[in-house]
Amino acid sequence: MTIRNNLRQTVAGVPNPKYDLFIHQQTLFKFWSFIGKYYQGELLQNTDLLHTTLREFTDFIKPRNPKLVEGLELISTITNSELQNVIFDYNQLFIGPDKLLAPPYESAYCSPEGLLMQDETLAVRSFYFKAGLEVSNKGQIPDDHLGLEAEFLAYLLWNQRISLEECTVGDNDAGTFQQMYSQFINQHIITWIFDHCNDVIKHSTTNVCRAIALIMYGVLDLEKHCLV
Amino acid sequence: MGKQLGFLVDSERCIGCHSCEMACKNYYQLHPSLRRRKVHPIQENDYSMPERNYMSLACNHCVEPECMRVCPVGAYSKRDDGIVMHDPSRCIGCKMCIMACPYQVPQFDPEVKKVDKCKMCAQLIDKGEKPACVAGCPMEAIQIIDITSFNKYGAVKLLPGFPNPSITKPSVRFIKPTIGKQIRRDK
Amino acid sequence: MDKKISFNRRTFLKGAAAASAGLAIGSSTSSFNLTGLKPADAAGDNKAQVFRNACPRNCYDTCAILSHVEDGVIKRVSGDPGSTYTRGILCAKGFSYTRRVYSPDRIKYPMRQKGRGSGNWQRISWNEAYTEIAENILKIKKEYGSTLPICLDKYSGNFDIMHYGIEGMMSSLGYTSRATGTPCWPAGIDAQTFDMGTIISNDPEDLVNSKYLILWGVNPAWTSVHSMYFVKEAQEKGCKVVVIDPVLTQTASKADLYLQIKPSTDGALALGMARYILDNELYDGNWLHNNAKGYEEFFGYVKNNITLEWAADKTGLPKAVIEQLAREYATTKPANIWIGYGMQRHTNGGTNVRAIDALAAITGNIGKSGGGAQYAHLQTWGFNYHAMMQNPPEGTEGGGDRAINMNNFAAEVLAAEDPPIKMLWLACRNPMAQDPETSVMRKAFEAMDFVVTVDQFMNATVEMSDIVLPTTTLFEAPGVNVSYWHWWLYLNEQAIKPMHEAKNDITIAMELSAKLNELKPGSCTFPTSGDLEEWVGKEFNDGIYQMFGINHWTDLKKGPAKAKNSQVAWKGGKFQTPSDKYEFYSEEAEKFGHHPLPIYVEELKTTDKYPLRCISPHWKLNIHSQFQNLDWMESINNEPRLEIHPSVAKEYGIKDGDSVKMFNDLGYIILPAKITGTVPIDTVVTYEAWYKSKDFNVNYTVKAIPADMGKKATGMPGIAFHDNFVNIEKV
Amino acid sequence: MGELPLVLFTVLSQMAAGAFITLYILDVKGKQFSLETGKLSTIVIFITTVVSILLSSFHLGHPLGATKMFTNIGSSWLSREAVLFAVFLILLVGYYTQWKPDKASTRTQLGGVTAIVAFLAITASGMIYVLPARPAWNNFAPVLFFWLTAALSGPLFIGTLFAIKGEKILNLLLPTAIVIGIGLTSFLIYTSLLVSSTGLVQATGINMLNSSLFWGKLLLNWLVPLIIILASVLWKKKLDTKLVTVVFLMVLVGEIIGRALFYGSIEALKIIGS
Repeated sequence: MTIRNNLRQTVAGVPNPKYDLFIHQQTLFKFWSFIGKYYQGELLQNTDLLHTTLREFTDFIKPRNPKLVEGLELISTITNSELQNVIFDYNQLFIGPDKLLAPPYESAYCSPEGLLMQDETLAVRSFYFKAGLEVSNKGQIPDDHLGLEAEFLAYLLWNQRISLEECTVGDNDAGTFQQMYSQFINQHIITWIFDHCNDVIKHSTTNVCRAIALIMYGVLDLEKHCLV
Repeated sequence: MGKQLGFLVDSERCIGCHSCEMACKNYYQLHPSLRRRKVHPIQENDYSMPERNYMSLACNHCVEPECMRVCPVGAYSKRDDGIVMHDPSRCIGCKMCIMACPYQVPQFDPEVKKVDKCKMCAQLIDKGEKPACVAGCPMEAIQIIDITSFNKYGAVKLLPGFPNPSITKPSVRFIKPTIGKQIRRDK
Repeated sequence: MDKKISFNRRTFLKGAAAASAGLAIGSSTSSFNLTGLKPADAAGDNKAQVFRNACPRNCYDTCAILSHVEDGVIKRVSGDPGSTYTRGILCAKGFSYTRRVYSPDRIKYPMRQKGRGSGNWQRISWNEAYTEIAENILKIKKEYGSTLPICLDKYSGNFDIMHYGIEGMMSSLGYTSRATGTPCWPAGIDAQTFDMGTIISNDPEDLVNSKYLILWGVNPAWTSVHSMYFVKEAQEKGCKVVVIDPVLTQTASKADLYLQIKPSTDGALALGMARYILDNELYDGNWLHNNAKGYEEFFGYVKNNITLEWAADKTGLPKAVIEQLAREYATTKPANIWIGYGMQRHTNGGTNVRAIDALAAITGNIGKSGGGAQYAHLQTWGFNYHAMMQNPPEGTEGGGDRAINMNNFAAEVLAAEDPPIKMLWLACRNPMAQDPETSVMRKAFEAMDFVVTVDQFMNATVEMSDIVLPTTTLFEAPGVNVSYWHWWLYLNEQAIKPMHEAKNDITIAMELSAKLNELKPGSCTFPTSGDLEEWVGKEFNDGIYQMFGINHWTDLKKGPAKAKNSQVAWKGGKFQTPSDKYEFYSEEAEKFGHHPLPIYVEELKTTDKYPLRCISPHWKLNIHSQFQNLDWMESINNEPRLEIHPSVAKEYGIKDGDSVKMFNDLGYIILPAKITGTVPIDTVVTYEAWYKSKDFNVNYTVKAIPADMGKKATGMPGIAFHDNFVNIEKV
Repeated sequence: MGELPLVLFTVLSQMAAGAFITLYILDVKGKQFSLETGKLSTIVIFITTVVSILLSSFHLGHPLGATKMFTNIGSSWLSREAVLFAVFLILLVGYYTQWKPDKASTRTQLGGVTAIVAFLAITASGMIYVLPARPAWNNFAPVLFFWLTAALSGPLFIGTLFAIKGEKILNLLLPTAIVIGIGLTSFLIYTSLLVSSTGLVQATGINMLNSSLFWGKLLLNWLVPLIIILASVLWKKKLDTKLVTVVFLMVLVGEIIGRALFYGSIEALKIIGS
């Protein structure tokens, strides 16, 4: 596919600022799509795919903070046996049937009672609604499940990209999606994601889940500073 | 002195079932560590015979609330009906009230880093309804009374284990548990 | 802003590589592929609704609940004022329901465990689960030519009528093995069945009409708080309340008179009282003449075999006290006895209940408002059991289901032969925590080829399963409930969608049936589809409509209904015994190997090796293994204690809070001591309960000794839970 | 140790207030020291107070709301304390500007007012803990002990400062000895009164005696400094820079230990159930 003019790396020999933004949101898009699929359990069926996707991370994520360094290094150490056991690790952390070691729900961390389907969940629900979306089985899967929140972010970035390709940065569409994206990160993701990642890092028994948690921590630590 | 609402706790009717406490938690969906009402067992040796007796206590909405006196930010206030209110928007979590209350009523909410306490469901009282704990007691052992006009025979100001009421003049009255006849094999 | 972003964003981006990576994800012309999310249809409905629910727990009170729902989420629950029994009030357990529905600990998805007890759990789809289960069923059928190797253990975790669909599912497979009987109360049921033909109790709201009330081995203050209200009301109206119990229970603390009887000697007290009533001619000759059979023989037995001195010696109660009790009981009218389930959990529990019934009969208290001998009733349970009644598949051979004694379950599962038991299906049940002889139970589970458990929380039983299926709470599926104590009928509406992937038992049955028929057509007769609410409707019949004075089951959506004019048991004096009379002398009893008369059967006594009796009654913050695991309960109490009498404690050098080991031949538990004068000198007390993440289980020490009765009415004798003899030591 | 912010706040703020009063008295008594040193002392006192207040804010759930604390001076001693320390800081700024040759008289006037405010601030701090719910505190003791902290650590603080600045060595032997004497006796009397009492008061006393902090305070706060002072008197030595610094630091640590004991051993009223 051809990159449209306004997304060329340089325009008339001059570095194009929009290009950076474009590339960057591609990186994030890839990241959030991955997290979404991972937390919705899709990638676990095919551990090879999981492994290759993880390895790709090292191609496009720069180890710019300790967590990222550690995470990216871990990826290279992942063994086959770990890939075989990742499912059990993953289940103990996010699925059950026992008490979850790292519940993937915002309200489990943010609601005073650590319960599901609390105010946080409904806040997320109305946020989705603003973007014209809702949870496929609403009322059954808590809206603030990380798999869904990540999918939502990926969705926003996707649409931002389209508007980026079609017109100039700062144009309203891209702007709104960008705004929604940062709002959602600020109002929801960073309110709990670091605690969550720490739980994973603490309890996970494979480098797979730990690495992903470390990278998520690292990426968001940087996002936190980027976003206004 | 005008109106002063308070709790009448009937320890003869109370069976220590904790429904009052749970009704409160259910109504406000409270953090597990916050117990606006607590059912306190009375020590066995406080009465002639070992028995299972309780006093169910929440905020005593004292006539002279220490919490209100010591609070540096004026988060506490007393309504005309004597209910001691606490305004979280003013509270800065200095824990002064926790230090000053003789009944451990104010609790520090680890989530919001402020103090939390029973407000006698003032919003329900204003609607003429019963507080959650009163409505939730299967034995009807808790009532709201106006202690200025209340004088029931047998009602007392304290039970064994309850701190000296002279300090804050708590607006709580108790019905003493009666100790029935026991035919025991250890006597 | 853009500039700032693009600048900052340089921070963790590898330009060139990223470019390729960024572009590697396909053309923007292809649209974003939503999975967990979808385009929102209408505006999210956030209107507040109130639904009617019915607590389905195994409890006297069976409360009418209102659930307050907003945005499809339960915000809180409250009591339904429509019921004059629960009076719009719940209990500590009922008020905690939101913690259960929205607990992050809930089992959310069907899961398979690689290695029973290994903790290696794998999430699977419902389809995978059904396939694996169906294949196992079919394999067993093929191998043994029958489905008898499949055993169902389901009981009281949920008494909603719809949940009998679980039995229905089993019936629709063919003939299977069934955990039969009931652990809690069979001895008493048989006793009253021999005496009166069945169990019927007065409306508990009628307690207020009593002038004299004996609470015999029952602790409503903990197990029936709503009845306790009526007890207190009666007391305030001048009724004398007497509690007879080895333990000074919460109820005893509220009584006018408490008698600390020696455990398991209740019959001796009753017969002693009968002797006094007889000697002083305080009995109701007319009533006996018109309504009773064999009272002469009974009187003869009492005259020749019973003395007050003997009764005093047996029960540990002074003669004078027994005389006074007998006089007061016989001369105050109406006088009421509430016979608890606790006192019949002994090897002589049944005959003891018969002896107490006899007291009520000779004083002519039976059939009277404010009188009677209350145990329980099943009069309001006349549903169609449509979900339960399923036919075996065409050409199923064999003589019907095989009964496995629920009260000796583990041993009988292991002993079962041709065919042996290979597969367990557990629902509404947690035998690894609640059944006696835990160690044997573990062996039984280990001996299985395949174990399926349907539950809401991880517990000892789920740990020992191959597949666990998440099931709904009362708020997540429709149903209908009645009580074995009060006379109300409650509809249970679905208030919210099932959380996560939880499914109702009937849905599970339907979908499993579909899978079975897909793999082997005709292998399961259970309907493969149907609307759950319609299924609720199918449980009703004219009998129910008449009894409750409703025209259609949907009337219950407006509020609960109470049975008409059935508030006083045996009013007409017509009993359901062979002789239509009250039978002091029961040939039926004889048929089942008991003495025809309510004679005294010797109680089990402590031994030198195990000098203490351990009584393990219900705890106020749980029902068996439910509720105590919720955080709100934990904040009140999260520590089981062993209650020890001060002088016993001194003898063993145990101080309050000391860690104590309670043991016998079966096993041991270690827990902190609570020194209290509420327990007798020859008995220790700890409450049966399942504490999440605590290795406490009193059943490690409880042997499955059968109680004397239960076979006739429930198919199996009960368990003598309270004939558990132990020793203790400080650790 | 949950109360650490309070421990440090109370000790440091009282030391600062005590130091100011000392500085003021020296100034009024016309003791010879340079304007520079006066200036510096004022700054140090100011900084110490500010630091102590910052430390105290760690005790708050919402430190940013601290300014609200001025709003209930009608009944709350904590509120009064906050106001008084705020005023103290403001006055200090003013006082600082008065260290000029021609400002001696205004300085003494302003200093007088400031000294009174400082004294009241310490008193308010003490009054906070006079609580019926804490019987062992519900008397004159908190105020007395807070005064003594100021009276002991304040002068030593200034003394050390002066010594370091190379001013003429102040003779702190007698005043220090006297304050230690009062402190030691009153503390021992207080403790024995508690122990010989009943209930929660007695329990508090027993907690104190069972705490190692009790002996730590006794030694560092009083006994060792006293010995050093007596020794210096015997050998007719003045408290030179080294010695005064040592004594000062010792006393400071002793005060901190003592305050930890104060918070750590108190028994509060509560509902007694089994």
